[in-house]
Amino acid sequence: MSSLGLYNYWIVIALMMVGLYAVIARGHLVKKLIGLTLFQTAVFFLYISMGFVHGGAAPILSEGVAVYSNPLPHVLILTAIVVGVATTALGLALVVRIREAYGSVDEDELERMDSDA
Amino acid sequence: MTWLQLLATLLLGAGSLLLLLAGIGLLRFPHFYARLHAAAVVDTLAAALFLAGLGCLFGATLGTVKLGLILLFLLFTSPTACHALARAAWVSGLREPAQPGEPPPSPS
Amino acid sequence: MSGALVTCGVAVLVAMGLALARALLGPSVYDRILAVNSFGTKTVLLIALLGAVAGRADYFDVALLYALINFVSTVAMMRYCESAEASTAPEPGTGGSEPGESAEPSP
Amino acid sequence: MLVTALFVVRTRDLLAATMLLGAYSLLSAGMFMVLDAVDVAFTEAAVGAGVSTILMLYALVASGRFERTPTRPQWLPLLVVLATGAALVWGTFDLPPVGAPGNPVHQHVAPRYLQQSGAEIGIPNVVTSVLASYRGYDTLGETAVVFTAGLGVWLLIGGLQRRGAAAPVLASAPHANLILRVVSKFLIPVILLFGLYVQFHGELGPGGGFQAGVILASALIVHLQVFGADQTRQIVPESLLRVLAPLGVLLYGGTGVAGLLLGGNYLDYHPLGRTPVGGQHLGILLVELGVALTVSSTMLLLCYLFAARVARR
Amino acid sequence: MSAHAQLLIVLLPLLAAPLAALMRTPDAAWALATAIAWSVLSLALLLLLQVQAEGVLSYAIGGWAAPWGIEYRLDPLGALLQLLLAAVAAAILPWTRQSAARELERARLPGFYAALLLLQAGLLGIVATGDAFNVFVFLEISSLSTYALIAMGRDRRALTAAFRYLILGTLGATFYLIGVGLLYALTGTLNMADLAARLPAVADTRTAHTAVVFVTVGLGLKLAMFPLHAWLPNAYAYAPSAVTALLAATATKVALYVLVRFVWTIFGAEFAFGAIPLAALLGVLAVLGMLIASAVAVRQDEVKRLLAWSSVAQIGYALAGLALASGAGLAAALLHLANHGLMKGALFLALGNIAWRFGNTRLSTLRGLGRAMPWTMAAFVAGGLSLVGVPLTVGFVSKWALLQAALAAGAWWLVGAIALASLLALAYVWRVVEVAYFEASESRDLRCEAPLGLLLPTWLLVLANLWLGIDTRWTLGLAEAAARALAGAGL
Repeated sequence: MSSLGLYNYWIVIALMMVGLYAVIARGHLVKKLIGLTLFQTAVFFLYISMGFVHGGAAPILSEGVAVYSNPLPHVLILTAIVVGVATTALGLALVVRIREAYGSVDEDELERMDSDA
Repeated sequence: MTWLQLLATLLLGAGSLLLLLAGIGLLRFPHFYARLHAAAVVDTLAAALFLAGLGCLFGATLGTVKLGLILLFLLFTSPTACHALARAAWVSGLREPAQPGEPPPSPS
Repeated sequence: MSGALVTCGVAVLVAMGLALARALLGPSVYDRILAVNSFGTKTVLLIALLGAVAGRADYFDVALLYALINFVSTVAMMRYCESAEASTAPEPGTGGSEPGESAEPSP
Repeated sequence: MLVTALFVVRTRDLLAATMLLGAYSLLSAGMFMVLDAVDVAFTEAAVGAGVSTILMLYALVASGRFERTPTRPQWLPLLVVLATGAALVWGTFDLPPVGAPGNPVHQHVAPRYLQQSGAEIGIPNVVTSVLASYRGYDTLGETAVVFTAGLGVWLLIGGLQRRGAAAPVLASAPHANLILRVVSKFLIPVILLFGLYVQFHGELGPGGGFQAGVILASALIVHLQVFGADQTRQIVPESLLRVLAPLGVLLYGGTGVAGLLLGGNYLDYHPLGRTPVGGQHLGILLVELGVALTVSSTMLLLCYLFAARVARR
Repeated sequence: MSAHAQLLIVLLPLLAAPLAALMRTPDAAWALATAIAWSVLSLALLLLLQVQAEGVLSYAIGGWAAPWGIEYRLDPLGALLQLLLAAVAAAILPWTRQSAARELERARLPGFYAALLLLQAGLLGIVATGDAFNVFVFLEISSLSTYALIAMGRDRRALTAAFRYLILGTLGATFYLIGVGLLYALTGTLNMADLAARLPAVADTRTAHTAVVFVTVGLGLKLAMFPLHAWLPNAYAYAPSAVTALLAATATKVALYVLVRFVWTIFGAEFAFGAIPLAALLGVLAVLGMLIASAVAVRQDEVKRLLAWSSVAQIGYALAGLALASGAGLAAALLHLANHGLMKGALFLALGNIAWRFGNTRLSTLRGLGRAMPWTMAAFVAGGLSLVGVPLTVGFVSKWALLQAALAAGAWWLVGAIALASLLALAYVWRVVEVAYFEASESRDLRCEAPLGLLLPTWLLVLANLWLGIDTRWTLGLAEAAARALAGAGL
C-alpha cells in the first residue's frame, strides 16, 4: 500500500467504465441494474480513496492513535450506498412489472413492442 | 516468543496451509460432490484453526470473545449451508459424471 | 510475528483467488454457490486477520457480519435454484450462451 | 477485482452474474476495510452482498435467467464509455495522490470532526458523530430515500390479494430440510441479538442504525427463506411493517422538531439533554432508532412484496 | 416561527409524506397533501418577502456552522424557484383529487399522495440547500418518487418509460456525484459558498475542468438537455395526468436551477465559460434542441406526447439564455423557467381534463371538443398561445426578454432560431386547435365539460399566465433581481 499514487484512481475509473458499459450496451434490464450497481460501487471507491490517509487508522477515536482517515467521505458514501440499494430495489420492482406486462425484459424487444402498439 | 505465540503461529500456519489445500481442491477436483468436500470439510477446519490462532494472539480480551463468536457462527453455518447445498443439488438431479464408457445417468 | 501474519494474509488471498476462479468457471450453479460461499468464508478470515494486524477488536464485528451475510445469501441462492428448477426452464432461444451452462442437470 | 467485474458484465447467465456481484461486493467491502472505512465496509457487505443479491434473485425468478445475445451494434456504447473514461483519467492527473496527509481533503472541514467531536459529541466513532449530528440532515434524507423506495415498490408491486395456494415459488415452505430448519432456529435469535448489539454499539465501534436495521431484517429474511413467507408473515405481518416504516422517518424528523421546539435549530440535539453532550447522546440514540426502524421494516417489506409477487406467477 | 420558515418549507412535505402513507382513506391523504401544499405556498411567499427585505438567508441545520454542518441558503433565485414550485403544486393538488380517483386504484391513493409529497419535498430541498451533497440526497428523494409515480400510469408503456428514466436519471445523479467528488478532492469542502471561495485557488487544474464537465453532463441528463432527453417524452406521455402536470412544471426546472447554481455561484461564470467552451456547447445544443424537438412535436398524434416534445424544445430556450453568458440572458432564462412552468402546468391540466373525460388524449379524440368542452379547450388555447409567444401572455414576455438579450449580445443565430422555433410551435398548437374547433364530430354534439373541481385549478393557472403576461413588472423584477444577485452588477 506504499505507493498508491494515482494508480488507485485509475483502477477505480476502469471499474466505473465496466459498469457504465453494461448499463449502456446490455439489453437485459436486470443486467443494466447490475451494471448500475458496479458503476456506483466504483464511485464509492473514488470517494473512499480520497478519504484514505496513509498510515492513518479508522476514524474511531481511541487512545494512542494520532492519524485517522477522513471520516467525511465515509459518511457520504454510507448515504450513497443506501441510495443505491433503494434505486436498485425500485428498478427491480419495475422489471417485475415489465415482465408481467410485456412478457419480456429485453430492451430491444420492448422497444419493438412499444412501437407496434 | 512465548508459548502462546508459538501456538498461535502453529495454528495459523496449519490454517493457512489447509486453506490453500481447500482452494486447490475446490479448483482441481473433477466434479461438484468432490469439490464439496474440499469446501465443506477442509474449509471449516481451516477457518477454525485460523480463528483459534488469532484468538491466541489476542489473549483474554473482548476481541477473543468476538473471535469465538465468529468461530461458533461459522461452525454452525458453513456445514449447514454445504449440506443444504448438496441436498439441493441432488434433488435437482445433479449427478457425478459417468465414467467413460458408461451411459450417463438420467436426471431424476 | 507480523511476518507470520503477512504470510497468512497472502495464503488467504491466494485461497480467495482459487475460490473465485472456481466461481468463474462454474460449470454448474451449485459449483458457483459453493465457491462463492467458500469465498465468503475466506473474506471473514481476511477481515479477522486485518483486525488482528490493526489490533482492533472492532473489525471482528464486521467479520461476524460477513459470516452472517454469507449464510443468508447462500441460503437465498439455494432456494432460488430449487424453485427455479421447478418453475422456469431456460427460455427457448436464449440459453446456450456458454457451454455447460444451459444444460444444468446433466453433467 | 477487475476480473470479477468484467466477468459479471460478460456473462449472459444472469444468475452467475448476480452471485458474482455478491462476491464482488464482499471484495469491495474488504477493500473498504483496507482503506480504513470500517463503517462503509459494514454497510456495503450488508447491502451489496445481502439485500440486493436477494432482491435480484427474486427479480430473476420473475424475469428469466438468460440474456439474449446482443443484436445491436456495440461500438457506440464502447465509444461513449471510453470517452468518459479518458476524460476521467485526464482529470485525475491534477488530483492529489491517494493517501497523502497533506491533501486538501484532510486539511479543511474534516480535522474539526476528528479533533472536536470527542468534546462536542462525546462518542468515539467519528463517523457516527458526523452521520447523525454534523450532517444529520443528510441522514434524514437518506432515511426518507429508503422510505420512498419502500413506498415506490409497494405502489408498483404491492397490495395484491393472493389467489388461493397457486404454485408458490421461493415463498413456499421447503420440503423439510431438517438440518437447515434446526440450525436456523438457533441462529435467528443470535442474529437478532447481534443486530441489537450493532444498534447500540454504533457509537463506540462500527455500526449504527442502518446496519442494525439490515441485520435485523436479514434474521427474518432467513426465516422467510427457510420456513416460507406465510409463516414469517404470521410473526411479522405486512401491515405492521407498513406502519413501522413511516414511523421511523417520523421518529427521526420528530427528534429534530423536538430540538426546534426547545429553542434550537432543527436537528440541534443540544437542548434535548441537561448538558449539551448529553443532549447529543440522546439525540443520536433516537435518530439511530428511527433509522433502524425504517430500514429494517422497509427491507423486510421489500422481500415480502417481491416474494408475494413472484409467487403469484 | 418565521426564523425557521426556510427549513419548514422542506420539512413540512417531507414529514407529511409518512403521515399520508399511514392514512386509511384517500380523501384524508389528499386533504393533508393539499393543506401542506398551500401552507408551503404561504411559506414561500413569506420567504420571498424576507429575502427581498434582508438579502440572502442562511440557516444552520443542527446548529452546526456552515462548512461543518449542512446549511440552508436562500437567495432571490432560490426564493423565486421555491415560489414557482409551491404555486404550481398548490394549484395542481386540488385538481388531483378527481383525476387520480379516476386514473388510479383506490387502495394505492394514500401512497400516491405520499409520493407526491416526497416529490415536492425533494424538489424544494434541492432549491433550499447550500450543500452540494445534500443536493444529491434530495435529488434522489425526488427522483425515486418520480419513477414510482410515472410507473403508476395506466398504459404499460409507463413502465418502460419509468425504467428508462430510472437508468438515465441514476446515471445523471452518479455523474453529478463524481463531479462533486472531484471538487471535494480539490477543496475539502461540500458547502457551496465555501466551495466558491476555495475553488479559484485550484481552478486551473484539469481536475476542476473535469468536474465542470461531469456536473454539467449529469445535470444535463436530469434536465433533459437536447441529446440527453431520451427519457422525457415517454415519461411525460404515460404518467398519470396529475404527475405529468407537476413534473412538466417543476422537475426539469429544478435541475436547470442546480446547473445555474453551479455555473454562476460555485464555478463562477468566468471560469465555467472560460474553462470549457460551455457557451458554444450549450448554445449549439439549445438551438438543436429547440428546432429538432419542435419539429418532432409537430408530427405527434398524441397531444400529451406533443407537449412533452415541446417541453424539450422549451428547455432549449432556457439553455440558450444561459449560453449567452450575460446577465440579461440569465434573467431571460430564469424568467422563461418560471413562465414555462406556469404554461405547461396549465396545458397539462387542460389535457388532464380531457383524459379524465375520455381516457386518452389522442388527436382524434379531440375532434369537435371546442364545442363539447369549451372551457377546457379555451384554457388549452390560452396556454398554447403562450407557448407560441403571442403578446399578452407569459410566453411572450420571456421570449421578448430572450430576444433582447440575444440582440444585445449580437447573437443573430439565436434570434433566427427563436423565430423558427416559434413558427414550429405555432404549427403544433394549430394542429390541435384545428382539430378541436374546425373538425366537427357527428357523434359528440353534447356538452361534456369537466367538473368544476378540475376546471377551477386549470383556469387558475391560465389566469396566472395571462395576468403575469400583462403585468410584467413583478416577475421581470424578480428574475432580474435573481440574475443580478448571481452574476453581479458587472455582467
